[in-house]
Amino acid sequence: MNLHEYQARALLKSVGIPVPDGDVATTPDEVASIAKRLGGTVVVKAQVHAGGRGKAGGVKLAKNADEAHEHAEKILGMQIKGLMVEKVLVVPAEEIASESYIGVIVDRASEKPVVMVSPAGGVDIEEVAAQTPEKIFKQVVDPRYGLLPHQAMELGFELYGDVKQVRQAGRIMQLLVRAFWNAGASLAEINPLISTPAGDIIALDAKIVVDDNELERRPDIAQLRDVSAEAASEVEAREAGLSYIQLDGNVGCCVNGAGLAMATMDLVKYYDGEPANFLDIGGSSNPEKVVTALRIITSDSNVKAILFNIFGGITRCDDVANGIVTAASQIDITTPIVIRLTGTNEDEAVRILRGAGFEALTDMDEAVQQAVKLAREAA
Amino acid sequence: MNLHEYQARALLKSVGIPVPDGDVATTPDEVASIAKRLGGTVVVKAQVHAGGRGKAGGVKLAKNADEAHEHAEKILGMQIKGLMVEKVLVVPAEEIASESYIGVIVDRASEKPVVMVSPAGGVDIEEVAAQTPEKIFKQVVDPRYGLLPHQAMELGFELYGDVKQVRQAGRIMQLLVRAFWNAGASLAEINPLISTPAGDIIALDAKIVVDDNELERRPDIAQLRDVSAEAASEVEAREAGLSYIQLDGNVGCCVNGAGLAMATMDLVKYYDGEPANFLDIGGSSNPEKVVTALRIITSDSNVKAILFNIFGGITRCDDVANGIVTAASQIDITTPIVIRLTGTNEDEAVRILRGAGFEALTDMDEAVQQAVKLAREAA
Amino acid sequence: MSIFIDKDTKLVVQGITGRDGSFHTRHMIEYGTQVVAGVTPGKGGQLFDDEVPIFNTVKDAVSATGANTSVIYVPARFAAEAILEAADAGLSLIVAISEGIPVLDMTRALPFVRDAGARLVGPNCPGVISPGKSKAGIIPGQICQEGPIGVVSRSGTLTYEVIHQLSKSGLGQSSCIGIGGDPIIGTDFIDCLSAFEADPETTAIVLIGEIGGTAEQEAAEYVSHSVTKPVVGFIAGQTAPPGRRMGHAGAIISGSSGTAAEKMQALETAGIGVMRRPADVVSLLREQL
Amino acid sequence: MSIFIDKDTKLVVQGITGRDGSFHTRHMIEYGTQVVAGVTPGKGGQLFDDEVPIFNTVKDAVSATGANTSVIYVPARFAAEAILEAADAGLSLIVAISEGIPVLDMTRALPFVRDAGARLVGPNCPGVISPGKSKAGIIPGQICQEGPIGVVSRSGTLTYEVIHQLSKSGLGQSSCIGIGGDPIIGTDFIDCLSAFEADPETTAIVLIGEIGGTAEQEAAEYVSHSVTKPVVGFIAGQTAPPGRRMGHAGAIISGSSGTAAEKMQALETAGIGVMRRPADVVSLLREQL
Repeated sequence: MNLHEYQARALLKSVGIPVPDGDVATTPDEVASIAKRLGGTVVVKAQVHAGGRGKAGGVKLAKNADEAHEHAEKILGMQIKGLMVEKVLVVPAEEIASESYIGVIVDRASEKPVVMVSPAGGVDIEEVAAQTPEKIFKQVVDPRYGLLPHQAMELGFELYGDVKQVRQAGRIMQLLVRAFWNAGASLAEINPLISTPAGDIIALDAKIVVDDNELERRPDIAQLRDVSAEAASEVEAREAGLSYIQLDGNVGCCVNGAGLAMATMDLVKYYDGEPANFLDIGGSSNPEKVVTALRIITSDSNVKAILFNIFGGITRCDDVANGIVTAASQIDITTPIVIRLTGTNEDEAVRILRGAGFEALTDMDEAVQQAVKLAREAA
Repeated sequence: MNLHEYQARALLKSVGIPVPDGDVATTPDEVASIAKRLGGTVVVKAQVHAGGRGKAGGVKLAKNADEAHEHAEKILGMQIKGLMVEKVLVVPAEEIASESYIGVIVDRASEKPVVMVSPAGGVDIEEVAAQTPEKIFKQVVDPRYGLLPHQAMELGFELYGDVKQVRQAGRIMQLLVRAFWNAGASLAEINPLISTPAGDIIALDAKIVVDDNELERRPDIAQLRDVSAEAASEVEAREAGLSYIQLDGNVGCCVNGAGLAMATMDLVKYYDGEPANFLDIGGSSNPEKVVTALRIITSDSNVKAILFNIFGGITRCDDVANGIVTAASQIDITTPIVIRLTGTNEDEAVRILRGAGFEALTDMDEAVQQAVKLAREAA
Repeated sequence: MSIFIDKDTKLVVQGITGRDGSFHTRHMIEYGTQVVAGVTPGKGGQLFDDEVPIFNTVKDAVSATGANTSVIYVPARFAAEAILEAADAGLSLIVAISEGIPVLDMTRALPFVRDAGARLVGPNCPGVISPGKSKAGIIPGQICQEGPIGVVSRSGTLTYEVIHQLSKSGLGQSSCIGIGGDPIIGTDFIDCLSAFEADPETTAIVLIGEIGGTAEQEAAEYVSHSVTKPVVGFIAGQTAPPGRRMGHAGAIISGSSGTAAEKMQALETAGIGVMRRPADVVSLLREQL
Repeated sequence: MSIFIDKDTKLVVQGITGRDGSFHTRHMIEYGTQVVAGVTPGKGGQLFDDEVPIFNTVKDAVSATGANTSVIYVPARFAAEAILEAADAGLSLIVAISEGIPVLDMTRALPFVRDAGARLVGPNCPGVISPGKSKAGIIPGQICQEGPIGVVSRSGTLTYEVIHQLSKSGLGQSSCIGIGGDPIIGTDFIDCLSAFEADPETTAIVLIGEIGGTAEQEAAEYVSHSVTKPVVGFIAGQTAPPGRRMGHAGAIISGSSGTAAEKMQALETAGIGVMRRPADVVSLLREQL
């Protein structure tokens, strides 16, 4: 789950990382009143889950409250990479002496969190890593010890020459690791971390991505979710315990298991079709889930054929068959459905489906080919 | 540093361990008012750093406030093992279904904290360990993980049969480890940990010993020190940075280094003398410390001879010599002084001492023998 | 022969009385697995299905039954602790089926497991099956068949699909290992490749990967210099969009890294036969054998 | 020969610009020790006494100078972290002089040091000297003399007293190790006994213990089956009262355990010559040599 900048900076602030004053707003009037309180030049920043906000016109300097109001009128409601801006963050414009990058990510190779820093801050860190990898410095964090003071200092000396700034930056890195841990994050970064002409070190922009598996035990973080930033169908799917991602194709897929779901999409493509979605109904055999899945798939008007691909293991084929039959009785499904089922209780499933007028296949390739053909015909 | 029971139970309570209601008091009237508030039968418990309070008459049951007042009159001001009772803890008398022991100590062998539990609670655990070691169960705590839930459960099953009580006890063990860590303790124990007829698990008595090295960074714990429970001379020594322990003999010892100080005491005994104290002036060469040391030693009226044993390393012999000369000019010292110095700046030290009329020896055995002889003659 | 588990595997089931635990325990027993103990705190002394003794702690189970392997079905929020308990009790193999364990829990649990000298398979995996011998996990026994093919996979049902294709064509399996779909797992492709390479019964290996991370690239590199047996591979997620988690916590393309294309390229470079679709497994293997 | 340090020891001093650090660095250099680097964050690039380069971090010091040993003089509240930094930088020997480190800090630091494969001597110790070769710590060089006696001790000035007695009588030392007076230390008697036993230059060993704990009893047990060279021993604290910390954090009789009497008994049982007073060291050694 991605957090907005204003949410991430609140988490950083809560552990003691210095961030600029400022506040979030949803109307131009609120923006003007925050700008007035702050005084001087401010920055109005669109709060959306997308990179390149600046280039898209979502980040503007304003010399006074009136200018801030004007900018807010334009930014609030604009679309950035298909996402509507509903909130802006208003902060004082800081004078910048230098820009660095600090971040914490979960690293698969070391099986631990890794702190990454670079004196080349303020730009996309992936580009820095690709172009000038020698400007990136890393420290694996043993979660049993946290980021140790000397490790933070070692990284700090890669960013600053002055030992006071090294200590400040090192302290901020330790706090960032704490914020990362508190949030159950898979990524926490400050970019840029700036030094001011007066020598202070401040977090100017922040990004935090939370591990979805953490949300159950962290209600305070879970409630930060901004459902308005997500497709409605994906929200509905998540709430029903389904894993669903909408794509651009016309073959709706309903599969048990994430790997098989991806392989099914790939096979649609292999047979020159276009998958309309990723959808994993998971391991359980709840017919209700199948009903919800069908409702979500059929609400996508691009979908011209629906493909079920079920390999029964824990999932019982007869449960899925019952779900399909129930859904068909509840929803007016005009799209053709191709069903492939094999494994646990396969025979019973075929009986149920045939009873309701559905055909059932057992071969995956055959089913995919048929669904692609039906979608092409309907298009 | 030992904490009083009422202080230890406050620390346990602060981490969430269930302790009986109750409060500490310094006068019989306060005791009566606490007893009144609690209602029913209460226990009045002397707060002193000594075991065997019960046998000494320092723990009494009272059926009502009046009886509590009576008991308090007797207990407050009484002496237990040479220590004056200045405070009492008043708690409700609990009904006890079973008594266990749980404790955390730093274990030298595993180099880690160890949790020890026993279903044989309410009695001296050292005796249990000596008589029925099979009734003691241990778990080494990796400080990088803390006491893990399953480890606490394993210990809990050694104490209780009911899984709810096992979970309660396990939770209390984990909290006790937390309290141990919060206090910077070398020992934290609950004895007895009781179960009530209703099935609840409660900490009825608590003991915490804090590592003196932790006090600098834990002012909240350091301020719990009860100087009234210590000899005044030991308090003065500690505040001057000296390590001093008063004994019963007549040869006052002033030594640099703890090992050498013990060896000096042992040598006094070897030559049939009796050391009056352990005193380590430490590694620094501050003459002021020597003055304070001499003041403390001479204030012990048992001391009939004073023995300096200085092996100069970091400690400079001339600094010690200057300290002795300064002290002699400030304090009226009638006790004979034997001085042994060797090592760093020994020659200069001998010159300073001779100039002030002191003799200086270089051999430890010779010096000890002389001091023992002088003490015997003066006695 | 087989890898990780065989006829001598003595299994303890953590969470044996739970919904998933009891269901799969019955299947494992039915398959012929030696399930010697179950663990549910507070139910120590009872019997599961009148035959498997239940203990309060894994430690008790191990000392009473000599169990050497654990399989974990407890809910995600207790699963990391269950792994620690199994490692602490001295088990040499721990198979964690539970899905949804926070990755930070695993960063803390794994060093403990490694210090204890145990092997963890998973979490978020279907487990291990050595057809005809033993099963620790949830891979359906009826789709498997004894034989010479080693299967290792990051996936669940996709693996069943591949096993199904193999068995249908008479290509039985020595062992099938689901290593799990999370970013941080106890046993990786290389561990399994190395074990299959050393297993005399295994004559060829099927590797099933997916988008996210670089495990398949490292496996390919390893195969190129350390595996003499034929290997064929599949990568799921060729049509997956970047930046979206495809069900599995570990299946996500970050920026330009972790794509199916780069992984398939790496497999090819290492001389691994690349399946374009699951059904290709049989023809590709037949070519190489 | 000698143990732990010798002519090839390349020393980095942590806290070189502090009061104690600078004082003892001069003495170590004067003694002929190769002090190749010092560390004080923020003073990187400067020189100590116009000769020893100062670095911001131990890591920098190691990579620039090839230091293999560290000696730590930083204040107690920073000392455990200094130990971790030294271990993290890959030093093989770390000598921690600092006194007053909380014991719980050490319970956390020691597993880190051991995982890094480093040896820690101390803390709260006078360090190590190999007379005529090198010195890492604060043992006065002028009281030592090259020779065949290995000395290991929990104490500071008491050790000097014993060394002084030895040197006065012409019994030089191969190495003298102060293992420290804290309850939890990195290197114990047994580590040193085993190293002295393996050191061809050492012909006899002096062991100086004190009240508290059971390290001397374990050492005695070890000597009885694994040390062939003559050992003589001393225990300080025969007159110490129970329950009181005698200066050293580790020197405390708890209940009836850790007394001098039981330790002296253990030494005797193991065939170790027990000194009644420090001056006995010479005659006892002469008897055994």
